[in-house]
Amino acid sequence: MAETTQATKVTMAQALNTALRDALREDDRVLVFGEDVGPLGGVFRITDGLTRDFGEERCFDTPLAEAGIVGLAVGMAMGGFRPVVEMQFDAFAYPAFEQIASHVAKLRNRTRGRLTLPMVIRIPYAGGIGGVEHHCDSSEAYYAHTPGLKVVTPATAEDAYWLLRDAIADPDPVVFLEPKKLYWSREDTDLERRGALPFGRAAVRREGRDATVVAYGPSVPVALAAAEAAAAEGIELEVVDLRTIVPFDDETVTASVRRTGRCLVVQEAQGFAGVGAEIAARVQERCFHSLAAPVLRVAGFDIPYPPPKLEHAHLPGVDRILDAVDRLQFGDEPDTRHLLKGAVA
Amino acid sequence: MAETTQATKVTMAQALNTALRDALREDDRVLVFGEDVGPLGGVFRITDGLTRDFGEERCFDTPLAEAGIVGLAVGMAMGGFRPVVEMQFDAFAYPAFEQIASHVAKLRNRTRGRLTLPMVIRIPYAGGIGGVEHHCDSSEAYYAHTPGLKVVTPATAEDAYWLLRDAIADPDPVVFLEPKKLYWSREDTDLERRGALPFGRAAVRREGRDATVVAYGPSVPVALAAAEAAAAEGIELEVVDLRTIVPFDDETVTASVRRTGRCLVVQEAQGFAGVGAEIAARVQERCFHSLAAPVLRVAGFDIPYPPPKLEHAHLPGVDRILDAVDRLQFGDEPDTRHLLKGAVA
Amino acid sequence: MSVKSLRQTVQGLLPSLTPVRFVAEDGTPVAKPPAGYREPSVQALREAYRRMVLGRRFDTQATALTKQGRLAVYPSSRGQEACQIGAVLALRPDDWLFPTYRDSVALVTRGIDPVEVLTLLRGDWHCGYDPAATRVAPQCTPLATQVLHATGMAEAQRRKGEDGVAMALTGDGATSEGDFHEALNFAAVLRAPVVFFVQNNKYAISVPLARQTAAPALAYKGIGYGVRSEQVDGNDLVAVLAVLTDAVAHARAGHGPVLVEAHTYRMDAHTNADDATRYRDAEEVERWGTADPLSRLEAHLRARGALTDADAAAAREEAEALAADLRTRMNADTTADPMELFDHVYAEPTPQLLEQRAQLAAELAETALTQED
Amino acid sequence: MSVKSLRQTVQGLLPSLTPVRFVAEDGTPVAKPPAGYREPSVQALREAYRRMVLGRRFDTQATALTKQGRLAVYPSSRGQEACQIGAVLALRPDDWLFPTYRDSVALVTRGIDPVEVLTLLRGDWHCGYDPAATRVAPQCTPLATQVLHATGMAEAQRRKGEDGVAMALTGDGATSEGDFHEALNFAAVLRAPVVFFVQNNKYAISVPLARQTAAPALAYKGIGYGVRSEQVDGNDLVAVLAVLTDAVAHARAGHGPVLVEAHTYRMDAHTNADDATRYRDAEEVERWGTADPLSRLEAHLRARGALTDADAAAAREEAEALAADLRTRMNADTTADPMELFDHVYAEPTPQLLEQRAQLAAELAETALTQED
Ligand SMILES: Cc1ncc(C[n+]2csc(CCOP(=O)(O)OP(=O)(O)O)c2C)c(N)n1
Ligand SMILES: Cc1ncc(C[n+]2csc(CCOP(=O)(O)OP(=O)(O)O)c2C)c(N)n1
Ligand SMILES: [Mg+2]
Ligand SMILES: [Mg+2]
Repeated sequence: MAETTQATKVTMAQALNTALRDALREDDRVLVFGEDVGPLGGVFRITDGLTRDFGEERCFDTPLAEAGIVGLAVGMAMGGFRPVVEMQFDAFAYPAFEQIASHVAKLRNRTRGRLTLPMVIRIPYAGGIGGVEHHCDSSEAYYAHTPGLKVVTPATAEDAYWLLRDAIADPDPVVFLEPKKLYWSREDTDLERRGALPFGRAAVRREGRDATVVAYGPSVPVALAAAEAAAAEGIELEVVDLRTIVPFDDETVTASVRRTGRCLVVQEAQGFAGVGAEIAARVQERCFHSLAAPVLRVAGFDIPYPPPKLEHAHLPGVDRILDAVDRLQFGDEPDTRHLLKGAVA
Repeated sequence: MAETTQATKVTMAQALNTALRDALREDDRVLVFGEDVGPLGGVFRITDGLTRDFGEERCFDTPLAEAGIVGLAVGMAMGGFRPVVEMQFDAFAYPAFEQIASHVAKLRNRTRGRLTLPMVIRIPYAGGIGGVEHHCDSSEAYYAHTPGLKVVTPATAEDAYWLLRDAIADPDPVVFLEPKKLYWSREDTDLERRGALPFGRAAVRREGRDATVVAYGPSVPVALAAAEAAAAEGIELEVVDLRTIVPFDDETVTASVRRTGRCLVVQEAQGFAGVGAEIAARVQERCFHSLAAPVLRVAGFDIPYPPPKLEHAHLPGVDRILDAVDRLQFGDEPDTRHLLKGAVA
Repeated sequence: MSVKSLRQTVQGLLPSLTPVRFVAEDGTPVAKPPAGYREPSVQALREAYRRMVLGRRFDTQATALTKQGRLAVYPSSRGQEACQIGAVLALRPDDWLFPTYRDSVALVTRGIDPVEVLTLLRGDWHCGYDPAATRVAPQCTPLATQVLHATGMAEAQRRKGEDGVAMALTGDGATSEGDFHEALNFAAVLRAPVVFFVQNNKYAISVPLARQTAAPALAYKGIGYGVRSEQVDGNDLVAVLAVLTDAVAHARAGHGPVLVEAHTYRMDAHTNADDATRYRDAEEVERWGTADPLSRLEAHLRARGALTDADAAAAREEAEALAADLRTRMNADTTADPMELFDHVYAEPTPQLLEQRAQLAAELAETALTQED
Repeated sequence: MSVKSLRQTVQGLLPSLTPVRFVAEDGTPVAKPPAGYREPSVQALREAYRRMVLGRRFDTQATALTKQGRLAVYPSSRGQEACQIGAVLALRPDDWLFPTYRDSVALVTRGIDPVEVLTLLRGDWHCGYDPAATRVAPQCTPLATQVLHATGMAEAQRRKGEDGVAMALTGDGATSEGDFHEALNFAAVLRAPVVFFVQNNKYAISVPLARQTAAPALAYKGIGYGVRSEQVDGNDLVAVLAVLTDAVAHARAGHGPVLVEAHTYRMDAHTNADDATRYRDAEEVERWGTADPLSRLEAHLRARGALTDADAAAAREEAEALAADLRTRMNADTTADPMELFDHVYAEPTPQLLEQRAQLAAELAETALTQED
């Protein structure tokens, strides 16, 4: 059980650390390994103190090779352990892509369930912290598009704790994406009492009648801030936090959009063929006759992640969301942006 | 110039081989390398005879390592060459994912255009040939979601020739996806006369007034066959072949859907967060007020690619497309499939 | 460390300069038996012979099944039987084996039902046997990736306090992949009980060894990780068994991983679909034919009086029975159930998969209806 | 090949048993100068000294700039100057250098404007200098990936008939990545003129060498690829320059790649943001302080009468001027143009990027309007 008692201010980083501790304590099969997760406690200190408190046998540093880390975890999971591995940053998980796509995602299916991989791949991801190139990629779509993986990204400390506990307990491999910029955000929560929804369910973070904003991970606080601002102008946005991208909670999303009749999707990642595209596609498939306007997407641009001084221009912020709200045709006027080809280019 | 004169039957494999030959002949900087592309001519014989006719210096076998092949190509492109590398099968490009996502896609941007990477990564992809696991992945979404790459997939021999020539001549890196199952399809074409559209433009392969079917690569012939079948029942489908996924030809797609008022997207890949999601999302964004029904997707299931005896059940065929056509609400009845939750599950 | 002990460390990690060999190509024992290795018992060699006869027959039968359209494709290991059988006989049943697509004969030797071994190539499912029960991982296609899994499994055994060993099989070409490197390094640092067994059959599909590596031998890769290494004549069952038995014992005793390179030759094309004449000449193949591992062991045992005509005939007979049984069972048509596609993706299908499952069920029902008409 | 020539081949590929060293820690020449290497000229050593003084000053200034918030982060190479300067001085201007994030001092030594070197860490753009003009690739972050690029560039030079060489810099940790392995193998098979220079500074962030490798030394990795290898005292500029000059000449002459491991030490934390006390103790750092490469070279040159107080003062003065100039220019505020985000993704922006560009332009115009209000 969690160490904290009663509602206290915890950061997402602390919540994750506590989740790892509780999992290590409750289940001998759980192991934590990766680059610098031992004495250093990880570059983000998520594994702080684990080696000290649980010993080298339970939390240890590996050589510097991501395919190696994931491939080792596959073998250890086949051998009965429940590895929780850390990729140091989003773009540094790419060397492990073959192991993830060709094995982690497929071993259960390949063997008709005779070999399973209860393992978690933790990846600090996305931007907003002024990191240099390769340290800020939003890589969720690569994993979400790969059948056999579950893909999770928390937006609150409480969810970080429970989703990580659920992920570790899951019989299947989970890619656990931690929004770096939220590591140090604090909230009041009592980690000993489960307030979080079950794995696979989306959370309605704010209710609103006028339009549904679907977001996940790092975009949830931005969506909530936009909702706040819109409310000041009399538009009530409902904010849905997906929590798990795979499995996807169609029920919650669809119910909300059918009620509001309008939908916006927010993601930090470059838009093209991202998770936001999937959400927009499925919402219009399922709610077409409830929609008063197209489902709009608010996303990063289709560019490599920018240098620190320019990330503010790239990342979807409150203003970009409000611009999109303006195009949700509350005045019943169709959006003509895309008709005015010349003007746009 | 191409070797064939006048319209003759050529296979896509021959067209690709001819394109490589013509490029090697016309530009000394072009090099072909990869696994088994030399004396063997590649496992699909796309590079057949190139080492014999152009010498080891122009077409050669490398050691067996895909990150190595792509990384070597990056260095050689920086050094003034125009490498055309082959990944033997779709899933065997994954070891090169870091090189592709972190360097191939980004080097021009990183250096403000001072270093550029005019290189082509050829990947035989997708299924339909009874291949075992790892030999049939549809991996286009991984690349299409990565800014800085161009992503191409031909559906005809003529396009295979010209798109490959264009890709090799392109100043930027191109991921060139070759639908394996079409390698041996024959068509009448004169490769010496450019009939193909420019790079970046989609082709309307069949005109029709009732609905637009957007497809690419391996799905184009399936879409055309479905259109044929639908026509027999009085429904005229317009079939758009994207040819290049990135850049995306919004103009052609949008114009078609605005005319027909209905749209279906077909892809072989697992549907979730695939390219089809992007197409559906952007079509409804741009054509919402022209649409009489939601944009529907016809795709592979969200499962690992099946064993040979089951691939027919997975791949979108004519029947699955016609089922979707039936749900395009020509009778003005909204699709209630997703409302009947219990019945579905 | 003193220069002298450094020198000893280095020497202890390097392989012998020439491949370890017990028996010459004509079956006679080599003049000077290799130091440091125990010759396997006659009993063990007789059993190995029997397994090689069976393995060879299985292999030719599988190739024949491709011609009859019963298998989509088959990668033969003809010529590599000393490696295939030696590897399995060096292991205990509770050790783990991590094979590639080419190691079907090893799997049959391990006792897996030949039909289950061929499920993958027959196209029924990705893996036909139970890896947990047999302690044989699925035959791996993405090259060198399984070497890491073997390392992880070995490490898992070590951590559980069990003395099981894992053996990873690879080809020469696969040693070029990054995963091979990472696996050797991880294993060495963790001192995981894993044996890396490289069957250097001189080709990676069409690419000859000289284009794969410039090393004096692949076994020289070991020292760069601090991994003990050896090279062996891969067509000499006696040597392969001796060296692998030693390697497994080393790993089992907790002394860390071992790398063994076997010099052998792929007698057939890469698979039945490959055309080897495009990249190698008949003389080369012929030359290697004289190094055949099976006839070598047979000659050796006969010379030692350890194998009679009756023994050989019995083995052949057993092999024919195996082939006949395989033919019969492979000639039976199988059907695969499309609905199974959704069963093993996750422990519990996602809501999305349930919808797709229902969609496929409807499609199939419709097709069935149409066909009834 | 005969056993004797095999043995010679093997010996020719292995590094010397102990690191090559010319000058002891106190600046005195070692008793027995290492065989096979030419000692650099006094002229070259004086120049190297000057560059080390400049490099050290640049490095401490950059660290100071992080405290003033002028740099987001800086990975110091303090203690590694013999490697940083030795590497660059071993190259010709038309050779290519492939550095990492830690090799800023090498770049400054190569003649790149220090401000342009720091563009990345200042957050203005990903690479501030012109790699084509300077023949220095962008400082690489994804570990070991650039080793392949260096190999490709070397191969490109070879194929163009030019005699340029490429040098790839990496750390000890990066040698564990698959790309390192693939690069050495490709280079060896192609005989590409590339020098792999590993600065083994004993840590990969917090992970000590013993958890990175079990090899007797990283230089032992070379033989597994057939790559000539050497290890050198990385804090002895004389040795580093001698060994790298030899390696570059070997590569340039068409004899293939060379792997050189330098034993050195990272005196500072991984970056200013790192807390090294979590994983190493002060004594260790102190011990390495006595091996300082700069004071060692200074003592050596002074003992040889090749460096006067005036020389040292002149170097220090030049260094202070460099630092002052750097401070001034780095203290000037820069702004980056958001519209540039769309300029370099492709040679020609896609229609999609043109739309997004217009969207951003509109957003910025709106913001500007709001701010005017
Ligand atoms: C990562 C990866 N790349 C490419 C392939 C395609 N491929 C299958 S077998 C093979 C050659 C392997 O050669 P080797 O390792 O020597 O084994 P052998 O087939 O000779 O037993 C290749 C290139 C693959 N399976 N996996
Ligand atoms: C592929 C990849 N994985 C992880 C990282 C994160 N990272 C940056 S530096 C570093 C340590 C590198 O150690 P080493 O190679 O010894 O070089 P040093 O920093 O000591 O110079 C790590 C793990 C990275 N940059 N790239
Ligand atoms: Mg081979
Ligand atoms: Mg280091």
